[in-house]
Amino acid sequence: MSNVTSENTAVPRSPVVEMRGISIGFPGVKALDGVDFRMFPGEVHSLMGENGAGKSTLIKALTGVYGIDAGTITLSGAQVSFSGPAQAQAAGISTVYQEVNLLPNLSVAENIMLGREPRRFGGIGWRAMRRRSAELLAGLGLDVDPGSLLGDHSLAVQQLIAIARAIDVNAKVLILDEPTSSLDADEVAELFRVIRSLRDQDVAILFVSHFLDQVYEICDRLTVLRNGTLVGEYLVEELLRIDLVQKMIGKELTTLDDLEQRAHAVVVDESDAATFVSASKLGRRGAINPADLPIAAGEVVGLAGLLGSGRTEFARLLGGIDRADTGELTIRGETVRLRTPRQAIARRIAFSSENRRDEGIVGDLTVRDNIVLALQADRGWFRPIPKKKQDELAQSYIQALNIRPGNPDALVRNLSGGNQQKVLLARWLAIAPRLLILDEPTRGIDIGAKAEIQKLVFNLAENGMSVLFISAELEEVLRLSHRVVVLRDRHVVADLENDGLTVDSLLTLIADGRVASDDEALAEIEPTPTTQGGTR
Amino acid sequence: MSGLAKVVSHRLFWPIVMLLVLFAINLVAFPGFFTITVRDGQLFGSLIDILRNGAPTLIIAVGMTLVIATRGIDLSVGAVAAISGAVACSIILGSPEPGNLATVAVAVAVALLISLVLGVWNGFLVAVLGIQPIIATLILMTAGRGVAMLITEGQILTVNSPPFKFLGSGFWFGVPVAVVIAAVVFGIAALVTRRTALGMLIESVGINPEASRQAGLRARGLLFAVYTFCALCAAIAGLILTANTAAADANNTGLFIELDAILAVVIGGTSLAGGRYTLFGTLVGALVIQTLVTTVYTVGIPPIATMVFKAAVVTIVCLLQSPTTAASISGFRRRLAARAGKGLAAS
Amino acid sequence: MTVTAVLFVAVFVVGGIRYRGFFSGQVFLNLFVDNAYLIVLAVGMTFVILTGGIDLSVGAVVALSGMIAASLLQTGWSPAVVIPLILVLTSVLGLLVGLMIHVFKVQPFIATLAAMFLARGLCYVISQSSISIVEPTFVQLAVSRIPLGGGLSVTPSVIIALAVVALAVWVLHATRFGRTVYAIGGGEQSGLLMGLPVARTKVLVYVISGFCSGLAGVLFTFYTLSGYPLTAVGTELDAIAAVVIGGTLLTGGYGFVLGSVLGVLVLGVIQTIITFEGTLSSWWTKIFIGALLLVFIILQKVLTSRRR
Amino acid sequence: DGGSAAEGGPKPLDELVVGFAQVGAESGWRTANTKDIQAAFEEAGIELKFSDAQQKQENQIKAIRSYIQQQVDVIAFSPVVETGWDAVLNEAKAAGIPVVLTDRAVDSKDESLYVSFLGSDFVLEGEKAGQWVLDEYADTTEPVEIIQLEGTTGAAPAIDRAEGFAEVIAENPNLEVVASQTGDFTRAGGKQVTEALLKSNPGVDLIYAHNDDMGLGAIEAIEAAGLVPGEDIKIVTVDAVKDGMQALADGKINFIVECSPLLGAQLIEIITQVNDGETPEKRIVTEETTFTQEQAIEALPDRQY
Ligand SMILES: Nc1ncnc2c1ncn2[C@@H]1O[C@H](COP(=O)(O)OP(=O)(O)OP(=O)(O)O)[C@@H](O)[C@H]1O
Ligand SMILES: Nc1ncnc2c1ncn2[C@@H]1O[C@H](COP(=O)(O)OP(=O)(O)OP(=O)(O)O)[C@@H](O)[C@H]1O
Ligand SMILES: [Mg+2]
Ligand SMILES: [Mg+2]
Repeated sequence: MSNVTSENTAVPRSPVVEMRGISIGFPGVKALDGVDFRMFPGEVHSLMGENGAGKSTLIKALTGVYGIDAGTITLSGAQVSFSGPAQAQAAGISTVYQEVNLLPNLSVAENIMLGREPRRFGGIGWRAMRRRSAELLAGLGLDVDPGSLLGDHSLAVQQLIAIARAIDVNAKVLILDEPTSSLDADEVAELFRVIRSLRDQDVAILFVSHFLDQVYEICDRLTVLRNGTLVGEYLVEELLRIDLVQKMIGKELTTLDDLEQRAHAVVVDESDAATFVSASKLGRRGAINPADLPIAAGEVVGLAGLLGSGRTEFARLLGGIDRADTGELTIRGETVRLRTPRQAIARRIAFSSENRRDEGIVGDLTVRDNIVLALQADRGWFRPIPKKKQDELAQSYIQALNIRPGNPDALVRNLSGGNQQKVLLARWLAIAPRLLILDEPTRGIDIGAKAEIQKLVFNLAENGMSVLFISAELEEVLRLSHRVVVLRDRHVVADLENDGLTVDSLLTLIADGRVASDDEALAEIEPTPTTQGGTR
Repeated sequence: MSGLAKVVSHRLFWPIVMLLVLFAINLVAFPGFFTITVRDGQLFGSLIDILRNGAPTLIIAVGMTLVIATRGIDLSVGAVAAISGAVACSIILGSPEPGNLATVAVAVAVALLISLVLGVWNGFLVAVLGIQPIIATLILMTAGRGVAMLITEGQILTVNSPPFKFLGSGFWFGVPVAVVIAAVVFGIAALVTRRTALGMLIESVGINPEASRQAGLRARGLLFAVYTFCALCAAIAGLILTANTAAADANNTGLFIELDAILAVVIGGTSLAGGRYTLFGTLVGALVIQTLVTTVYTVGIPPIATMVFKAAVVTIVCLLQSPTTAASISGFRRRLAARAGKGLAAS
Repeated sequence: MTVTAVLFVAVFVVGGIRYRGFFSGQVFLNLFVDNAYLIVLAVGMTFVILTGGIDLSVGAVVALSGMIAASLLQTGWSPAVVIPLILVLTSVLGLLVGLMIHVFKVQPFIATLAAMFLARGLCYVISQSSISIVEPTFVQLAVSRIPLGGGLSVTPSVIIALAVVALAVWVLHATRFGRTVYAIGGGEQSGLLMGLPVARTKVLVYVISGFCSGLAGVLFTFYTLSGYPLTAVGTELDAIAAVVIGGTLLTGGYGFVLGSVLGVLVLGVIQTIITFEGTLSSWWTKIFIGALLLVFIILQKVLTSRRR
Repeated sequence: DGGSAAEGGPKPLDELVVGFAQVGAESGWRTANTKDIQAAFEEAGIELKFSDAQQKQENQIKAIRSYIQQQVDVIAFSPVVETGWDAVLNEAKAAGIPVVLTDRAVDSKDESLYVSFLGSDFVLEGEKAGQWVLDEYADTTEPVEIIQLEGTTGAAPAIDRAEGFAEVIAENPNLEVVASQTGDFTRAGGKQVTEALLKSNPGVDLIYAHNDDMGLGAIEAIEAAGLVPGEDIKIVTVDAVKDGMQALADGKINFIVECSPLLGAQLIEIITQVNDGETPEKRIVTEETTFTQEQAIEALPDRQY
């Protein structure tokens, strides 16, 4: 293609993967249209594009999950056509797909090793298998019992396990589709260390992420897709971020700067903001230690903490997903017991799960149905939302959140990951919540949409909605929150006004639980090489 | 996609084709198959028989569709049908005036009420105790038939009550009453689930229970509702079956009808894995099954080959319906088109 | 599963207290003797259910293999040919079912229902009436007893069934194939994306179930020494119930073969209690079976949830 | 105690324990059979251990094994199926417990495995039905179209009743079975099959049903088709249950071959004989007759089942 730059500057070797003129159509959507794509050994390559641009589809085309309508794929010079991931794997392409695709009913070790388990007496060598997977996990800085059930772990841990599985294969090509979407800075750093060492062993690595910082830190080269078509292939060092963003969305992006200015401007006036909801000594055995948390109307509270620190667990108590076994919850001064999400919703508390596939979307229903679901459930069985109203709701959120394809009758299952997340968000916004609990709401969402969502949260908060915001991306937490609550080891260790807080001071807090000044923070810990996900 | 391709790729295309093929086979074996005459102001003919005899299966299949949409299954429908028939007949027999309309009304009402209790029982086991539906309803399937036999003491209770018999073999404006009842049940189910939010909520629970719970759905209530409705359908079917022969046969009423009902649902395109359902598909499925049975009789397939014939028909429908077949057909068509295109280009 | 075991023991003890002659080693062993075929069926069914499928054809296939055995032995074939032939034929039937399910995406319930019709129909085609087996080897296997000392004994069928169980435990626990079975139950799509041999495994599971049904059919003919087209009607439900009582989830992915064996024993002990009771009318028998099943499942449910 | 009554000399009747393994409760006929047997034991003061096999041979085998274990004095049972009893009957023999068969036979070569078989002869029933048809149409020169409603495919009564009937009517080439279909011994089955067959065979003259229930179903179908059962289409059935007899008395059925479920008295007789050390006859055919309309009207008032 003509707009591929730097053709002659680099590329000393021949590509290991080469896809030419790839087209894939789904009923009603042309997901890929004549896309060219290539990867070289020993490089980290990124695939960039907005939600629904076709990144995951291209990956699935390469690994044989989808058959291609047109085009050719060559691997190490030989033309291939895989009938499924098993074949691709055998040919040396190891993949972590966007949604975590592991088996919750099996142990962590099996999830890592299944398919290549060590043998013993003609059967599986369980001990060797556990040992090997423990090593792999340790290599990613993760300390979990390989014998434990996968389903017992949080999504972030599962994501790491999926990565561990992929890097254990002696692959020529390693594909990671948004592997870091729920990882913390530390985990990302570990992952990058592994990626670099693989790259040095001449593995070609495809790294898809919406975090530009990460892309700029780890990648050598990137390919940009827009609306299923190829925009171009670039060397990362030669492409300014601002240009990249422009190539991805096809126009200038201004909203983010906008937001930056307003971020701290909105400060809740303590005097008139009544505490909307307040948890006192709220806890659940084995999940989260009793903790206090008041949230004022119109306030955005961020939850910060490491992987497994208990943010999700705490949020679930507030959202009525799990029942608290100690403490109490007051909503506008009235003590309530939330036994089911339904009761929470009746009080206008919405909880948006981090695990959108298993706990969020209803895949075989349409976009419209998914958006009105919670609202309808709240109204009851026999007061259907009129069709016209449903369409209006769906249409307005499709527009507000830029959900694509914008067809309310599309099955949510067929949407790209980021767009599914937006649908989920729309569902909760539709019930006009007083308290919106967002657990990793920007997971897998592209920068444009992320800015939109952040803006939306702001506007809603201004109108009196409280928000509890959880994100692995500390900058995002800082940008949005009026207050930040820090969790560590399932304890609330700090509750701070967001007033001069920085990522580094937060990191210190998260790491050792002390409120440190900025200077101390800088002195005590090396600023992590990966600053999470900044979008500036 | 061209219009024709769209029709062919519709889920119900092949079941309907199969229905037509069965009709054609019947027509060959018995030329009067399509003839519908009016005799004493009543419609009379093979097609009417198919509708009438298929009514109980259809009614149960409607309830079953909703249960299946929630990812459940109800094996107890046959037993519930037997109980309702037994209850109604024993009430009518026990009354001094079996032919009285009021007596029959009471009997029918009591039978339906009891079925509601049975449905709630199933719902309780599934929704509250969390027992897997197949086992939860297996309990009632086994014990329920015992209960029905307890009521009839193992005898066939023959009732002589014209109003009751009317339910099974009467006519209403020329149309068999059983067909009218089935149409009403079908219509109500379709209206209630599609005109209210019920249908969507049921599907949601069937597709992703946890997500539905978090979205604030009352999954328990829904499960209670569908199992109760299914039991009610079973009871209505049981009354029709019983009234058809004017005798309650606790052993045989509704025996294996759960299989027919499930088969109808699945042929109609509703997945046993729960989720999206289509009542119209169920209607087609039920018709296919009943036509199959009637075909066996009219065509004179020997009893020993009946089962093999059934297996063949079910297999053929399923294979034709399969997405794999659809894909290879469209692939074939595309190749044909490509060849034609090349031909054109060459010339 | 431990809960099931504890409950089973409890029921057995209660039976022992209530009925004369119940609490004996032979009554316990007879649970195996009488249910050897069901154990084998339950093993095959466990494989299928673990993948999230179901096999309704097993009862009819038991009848079919009985019919094949009886009719071929009648015409003078040697058991050494007949038994392998049956196992091959039923495995092939399983293979066809598996292909229908995997390649043509037919729902297992329907594919196996069709297989059930077919097998039952073939029974009638072979013969409408029952056929006796007088072939000496078969008779020998049917009547011989393996003494265990203390006046206790089991039949060769029990040994075969237990061997099948042991093999199945090993396959499910310690082989790649076995773990893939669990994987499919845990999430077929995930398994596929993880590059596991989903297709092969899924088809093979039905072959195994077909094989087990064939073997169970052979054991059943040892038990009844005849082939009868109407035999084993509804046995598929017994097998499914046994598997589920044993703690396997019908949605797949979780369960144990040994649990299924316990499930069979539970059904057997319910049956035994009913025979020992000896005063139940036909309908009370049904109600009683249902009630015992219910009590069992509820207790199991309550006990398991408390432990969590 | 234990051991068999025959060896230890006659026991008082109230010390006798008899195990009875019933087929199931699959039909009204069967229930009547069970009731009659239970009542007979009650009257004779003999303890009865009853079990219902739910139509499964394996359950019956289990029950018999259990009776052997419980050391009953006599075992009686109605086998679900003819074949496959040698093993368990040998066990009973080894334990010295005499076995009586009721209703259905076993096909054991070794006749010493049971002391007596009490029950109807299904082939004979078919022959009786065929004989009536033969006589009824003795002078007809036109072809007579017959529909046969078969019992459950594979069940012994269905096979035998078809066989006996076919054998007899073969004598007259005018008699032709134009359609034969299973109605599963039920009224609903009988009705549905008849309904369909009447349409494809409008010229049918006679229906032969393997039991009363299917015949009663056929009557419904015939009436629904606007014909008169018993006149336009003649009906012959087997069983003679009360409802059937009523229909016969009303002229809707033309002839019924009795197949009596009332085996209780005769069974007690056999058991007493065994207990007294006598040898009952190997084959005792149930006392049964046939009914025409007049006989039915006469017999109806004291028909109990
Ligand atoms: N199975 C499918 N059926 C129909 N449409 C599909 C299917 N899979 C993907 N699509 C459509 O293809 C387009 C590309 O989706 P894809 O998942 O590749 O996007 P993506 O670039 O990975 O986005 P994201 O950043 O949100 O993950 C989307 O419009 C999506 O709706
Ligand atoms: N590093 C870890 N080691 C072991 N278990 C972990 C780890 N991280 C998370 N978990 C699991 O996660 C659960 C608690 O995490 P929770 O989901 O509340 O955390 P979180 O703060 O939301 O973090 P995240 O969602 O990023 O994992 C625990 O039950 C634990 O089993
Ligand atoms: Mg994607
Ligand atoms: Mg979390």
